[in-house]
Amino acid sequence: MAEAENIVVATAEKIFADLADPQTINHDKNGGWRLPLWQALSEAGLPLAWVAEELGGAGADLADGFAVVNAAGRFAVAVPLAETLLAGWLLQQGGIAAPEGSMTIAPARPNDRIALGADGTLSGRARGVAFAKAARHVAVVAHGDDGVSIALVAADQLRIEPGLSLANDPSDTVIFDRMAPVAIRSAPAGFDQDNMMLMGGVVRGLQIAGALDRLLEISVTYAGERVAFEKPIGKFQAVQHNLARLAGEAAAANAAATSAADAIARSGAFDDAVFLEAASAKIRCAEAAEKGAAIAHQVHGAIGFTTEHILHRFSLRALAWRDDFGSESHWAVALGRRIAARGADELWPLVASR
Amino acid sequence: MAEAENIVVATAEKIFADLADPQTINHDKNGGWRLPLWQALSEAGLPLAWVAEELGGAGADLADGFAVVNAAGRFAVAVPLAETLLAGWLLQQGGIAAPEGSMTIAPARPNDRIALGADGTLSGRARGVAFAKAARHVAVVAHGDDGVSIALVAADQLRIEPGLSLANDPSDTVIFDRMAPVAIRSAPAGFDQDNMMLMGGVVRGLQIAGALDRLLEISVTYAGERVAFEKPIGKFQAVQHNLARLAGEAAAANAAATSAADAIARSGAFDDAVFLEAASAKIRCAEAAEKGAAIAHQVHGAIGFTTEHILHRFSLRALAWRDDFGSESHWAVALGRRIAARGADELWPLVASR
Amino acid sequence: MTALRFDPIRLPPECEELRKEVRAFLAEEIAAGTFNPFQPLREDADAREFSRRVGERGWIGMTWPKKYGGHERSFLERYVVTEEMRVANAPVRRFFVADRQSGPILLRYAPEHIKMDILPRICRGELCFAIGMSEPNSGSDLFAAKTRATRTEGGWLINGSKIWTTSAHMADYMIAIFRTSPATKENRRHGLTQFLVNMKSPGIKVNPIGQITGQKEFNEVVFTDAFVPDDHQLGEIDGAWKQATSELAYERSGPERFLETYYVLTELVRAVGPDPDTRGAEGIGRLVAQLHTMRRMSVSVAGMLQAGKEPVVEASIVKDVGTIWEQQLPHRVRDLAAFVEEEAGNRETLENQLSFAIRTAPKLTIQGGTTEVLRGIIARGLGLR
Amino acid sequence: MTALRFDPIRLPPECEELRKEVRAFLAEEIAAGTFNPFQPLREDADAREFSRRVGERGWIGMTWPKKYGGHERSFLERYVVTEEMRVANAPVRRFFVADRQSGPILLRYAPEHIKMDILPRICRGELCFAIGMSEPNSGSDLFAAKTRATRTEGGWLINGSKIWTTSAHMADYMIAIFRTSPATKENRRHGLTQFLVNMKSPGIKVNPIGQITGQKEFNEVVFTDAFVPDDHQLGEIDGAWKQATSELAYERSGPERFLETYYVLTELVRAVGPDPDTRGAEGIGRLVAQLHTMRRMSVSVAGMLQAGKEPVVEASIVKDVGTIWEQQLPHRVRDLAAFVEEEAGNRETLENQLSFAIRTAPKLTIQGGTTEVLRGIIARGLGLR
Repeated sequence: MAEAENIVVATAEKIFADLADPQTINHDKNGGWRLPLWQALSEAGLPLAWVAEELGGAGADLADGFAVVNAAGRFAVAVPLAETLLAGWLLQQGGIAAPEGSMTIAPARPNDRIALGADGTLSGRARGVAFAKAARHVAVVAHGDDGVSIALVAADQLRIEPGLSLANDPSDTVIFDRMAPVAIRSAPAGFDQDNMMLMGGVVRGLQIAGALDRLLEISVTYAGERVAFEKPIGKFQAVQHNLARLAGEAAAANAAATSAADAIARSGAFDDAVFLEAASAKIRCAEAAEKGAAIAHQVHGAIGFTTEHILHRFSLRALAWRDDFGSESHWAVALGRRIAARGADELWPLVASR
Repeated sequence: MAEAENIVVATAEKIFADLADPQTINHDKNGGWRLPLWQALSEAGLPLAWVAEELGGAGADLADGFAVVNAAGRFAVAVPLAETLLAGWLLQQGGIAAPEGSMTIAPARPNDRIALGADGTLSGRARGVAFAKAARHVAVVAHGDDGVSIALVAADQLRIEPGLSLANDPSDTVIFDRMAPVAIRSAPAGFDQDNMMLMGGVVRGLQIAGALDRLLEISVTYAGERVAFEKPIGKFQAVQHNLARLAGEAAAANAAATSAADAIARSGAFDDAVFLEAASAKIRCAEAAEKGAAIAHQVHGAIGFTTEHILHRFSLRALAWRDDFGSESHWAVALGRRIAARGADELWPLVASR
Repeated sequence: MTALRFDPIRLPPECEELRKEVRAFLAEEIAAGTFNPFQPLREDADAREFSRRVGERGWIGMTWPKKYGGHERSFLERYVVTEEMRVANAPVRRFFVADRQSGPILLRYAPEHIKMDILPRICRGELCFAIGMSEPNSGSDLFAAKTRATRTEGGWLINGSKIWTTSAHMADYMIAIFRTSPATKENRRHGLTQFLVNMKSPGIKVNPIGQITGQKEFNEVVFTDAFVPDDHQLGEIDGAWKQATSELAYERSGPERFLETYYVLTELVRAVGPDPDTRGAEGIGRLVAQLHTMRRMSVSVAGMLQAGKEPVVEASIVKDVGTIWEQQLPHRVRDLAAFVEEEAGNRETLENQLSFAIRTAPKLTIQGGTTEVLRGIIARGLGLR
Repeated sequence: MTALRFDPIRLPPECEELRKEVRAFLAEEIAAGTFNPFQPLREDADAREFSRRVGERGWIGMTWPKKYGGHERSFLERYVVTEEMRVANAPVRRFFVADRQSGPILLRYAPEHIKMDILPRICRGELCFAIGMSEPNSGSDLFAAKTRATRTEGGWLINGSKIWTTSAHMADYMIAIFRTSPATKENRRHGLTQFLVNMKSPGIKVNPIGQITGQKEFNEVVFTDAFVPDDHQLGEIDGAWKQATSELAYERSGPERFLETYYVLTELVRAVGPDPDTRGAEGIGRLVAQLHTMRRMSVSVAGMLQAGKEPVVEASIVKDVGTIWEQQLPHRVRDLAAFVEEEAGNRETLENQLSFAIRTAPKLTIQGGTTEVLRGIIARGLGLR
């Protein structure tokens, strides 16, 4: 999705362009850009776009929120916008009103489990939770004797071990030690942690796709400017073919992620067709991140390896986002098992289902 | 190994050059080249090079035989030279005199088993046995209650279902139905079917490596001659880089296969170090075959896809040889298990063991 | 740099109906023994009647005007028919080129009376077309073609040869480019003209070329004073280069461009059974995710065609990614099949398919635009050339 | 076309003895806390004393003449020391460049009194060298260098800057190429001269460059009228291009060119434990087979060096194949580690190593000759250029 689709996305893109210019941010050593960016996003209602108005949000379409996330990937924004959107969406599933301020969601890895005790408290450990230390609240999927619940917890009540992702963004371990949630509700019928992981995976896929679009753009620009052996390196066939491959990876990531987002936006349920879309998006975007980032770096040479250059803002985030809400290996195994269980003759009908 | 090493190899190369020219063979519709080639090889003692003189062979070094096999790969010869050499080597292990004429060995797949019954007869099924229908004898590894035996059987006593490899060479299914061997002896202590598979795998690796050398050579020549867009295609950077990659694969295959052959020739035993060498050779040569054949075909374009051109003689055999004596997946799992069982701290000492 | 867009296209409801019809039709054909869907290697000797039946169903020339026998249906509907035929390994070779490439050229460049004569017969599945582009010394570089068309009374005489001409041995017509003038210094692509050639004319000899798959689709076609009447000239004299580029685009991103070896994936799923190990599950999951993604890209391109766009770069990307994928697929399936049980019921089918698919693989990144040519087109679209 | 040969080299018995000594030495250093072999990311702050101890053992300048402090041992012995140091993640940065690149250049081009002064100190592990090749506008294209050396009384004045200069912040000397004349029309590589630069001279400023790994090995080095005396000129005036090519060859095929991310493979084997599933076993098996093959190729090149050959193409092949491999290794290990038990004792070590290795990966196919440059060299060796 290379152009603004509508007013919501156009607003987001304008805010990013004004307040999240990668070059500016990269040279801002004290992080002074964060607050104005977050304020502008909040004033535009973007972090809570997926929360209904009656629950305190902006009540935007799923499609709009997905497009915002894709745009955020194109700017590689390092504020918890995607996380707050996801948390709002999760609370919305439970009919829980969304609080102000930034949020994140837990767990963020498919095999982590938060338990809901008989006393109504939460226990467990969630690793790799993005921006947990910076968030005011965490939206949680918990498992109790009566099934799955959705809870809202205050971040300052949690034990948080700070960590960093590959891209040096916060990726924390959150420990729930018999802690009482601010609000808790049973999840709707059919909702489980896998759904949340798939939703998160599609969001990360859209971010990766956006970052790849930008990796392509800055690599093509650089190849047109950088001179070696007396001509721009973009005139060398080997560089051209590498960039053509990068274009293919960026295209595949965008097609996979936007298709999955569209499938989720159209379908209420996480049925096999949506599972195929969402799992494929995470798998294919992660594969594209690996191949695409490698090409972008190869084209840039040594300069792309420096912290001074903006390349790493996109390349390392694209790589880091692979790890959240299930790696490509995780989803590949899950998808392969589902395909196998359905049987060979049901493979094509599933692939051709829309 | 690009040059003749010594008199044995020089003899083989001369015979191949005189009687197994790929261009001539490719246009010979009735196979009239087979008999003179085989006769010349036999007169030079090459098929039984690995059989001691007292058992009817030429008593050459293992190293010489390996070099002959490598050269045979460079000519992609479609006569059972490698198979007869292997059969002779196997009989030699059992101290059984080698008969005249062409031979092959069974089984050719790691999971196939030939059973030696209490009555001294052999039963079982071996798939993918190269040249079984054409051979006069088959050397067999059999499993009985008393352990592993080596047997010699007459091919005309066997039920053989003819088949074809990817390269249209005979790759037959051989059925042993309580059949009496011509000769049978207990295998020496420590010898098992895996050793035979490793030996066969190294031989196939050497053949693949030889074929890759030739694929590189004919592709470079073609790229220098074929004109497109007003210059030889070898002047295009994309083609140059593809051929550089093909050179890398050919080099890797040759290094892996000749190193493994040297390791076997130097060491009597199939210990962990030889296992690493032999399994790696089969794995790496098979990987090189896939990548290298694809590049050679890409460089040749449509002409390489025709039966008229000699390219397929090398490309399809390199691909077909992957399947014999254990695929790369088979050996990778076996090698990975062995590495894991030895433990992480023993990995480097093993790799650096020579 | 042009932004690349692959919007998610939802196939409209009429496509789902159509898909059911196509599947039912193919099931009947299979039941009647017209073709074996598990056996991709064959010469399609019996496909003449099959082509007519496909034509009767209205599935050839689907997007063309009704006055020429077409059906004025959408590119998305056509997409569904194409993919179902391909996945079933249906014998489409006799009509596919006419439907996908030759018909659209005639629609655009042929005189009205030719269109009225030929297009309805294509739609009825009666005509087989071949494409005469490559020559022994001009492959990817189309504009090096040397086969001459020289002026004669009422038309042209053709001398020279074409090569790699799929289906020429059974074709009724060929659309070919011939040299009518030398190239100029300013434009080396100048001087070629496109013609419609009746393959039954005297002076045309078709020599089959053996392929490493065992098939004989390819041919060399030799012209010796073969006559082509004036009204068979297509488009501008000496100006075929303007036409040839868009022509290639037609064959660049359909489902046939990533599904050619698809059958081995289905058989692999069958062979591993309902409960694969982690290795098998991961392998299948990744391949399906890649397949699904390409199909969504390809459907998206069909949507662009339907919207009247000319997605040259997007189509090239789909073909580049798609042909690399379908080329590697048999090798990856071979890896994954390494530990399939000896007893798997379809083991022999899978092995035979793999043997054929592995031999097919090399041509997939050569035919209809090599990887190198496609990446050049993409690089141009990126503004690098 | 030159035939490529990679003969199987057997390391002679003295290598095995030496290997034991090196392992024992490294074990002592690890035990003493000099470095942590599981922690590849570090600044090697304490490596000065380590370098001296390596020098004491006789493992720097191993192949050099004894009169310059060398040990006249074989390239194969040097190979063993290098690979053991690399696999242990030993902090070799302080002496490695001097040992592998700068020393050999001085041996060949420096005046006797400079050799007698500097080489023994390198051998004692006292000197750190940097290489001044790249400039802000000349990376792979060395011959575009613009930093000038202009004649002055008794020597030269240097003005301009070098970039990506590893270890410049701690280097005692740099060997650099500077422009002494403009390029000529006939030979654009003409006009550069090689010099030995004392980094403690006035007029040299070193600015660290942050890397995405978190390390600061890279530097920009700015020269402002920095003086280099006449006897520090190395080789022919304006003729550095003849020297620079062979110089690059030195750094092209040692074990350091495929072992830079090796540590993640060891940790993966530890993490999967003694009984991996098929997926894990296959992944490890393939990686080990690839590693073993590269090492055998690389040992073979060491054998060629020992035999006095100049295996430029073979060395480039090893580096091309090797750097691609070490670049992909962390990603493949990440895949294989996806299902490692939460409880694996080394899980955190592995995750930290992967994070560092994945960030290191991009530079591996850039530093010391990009993939594109290497493939160009190989293509030239094949007779294509």
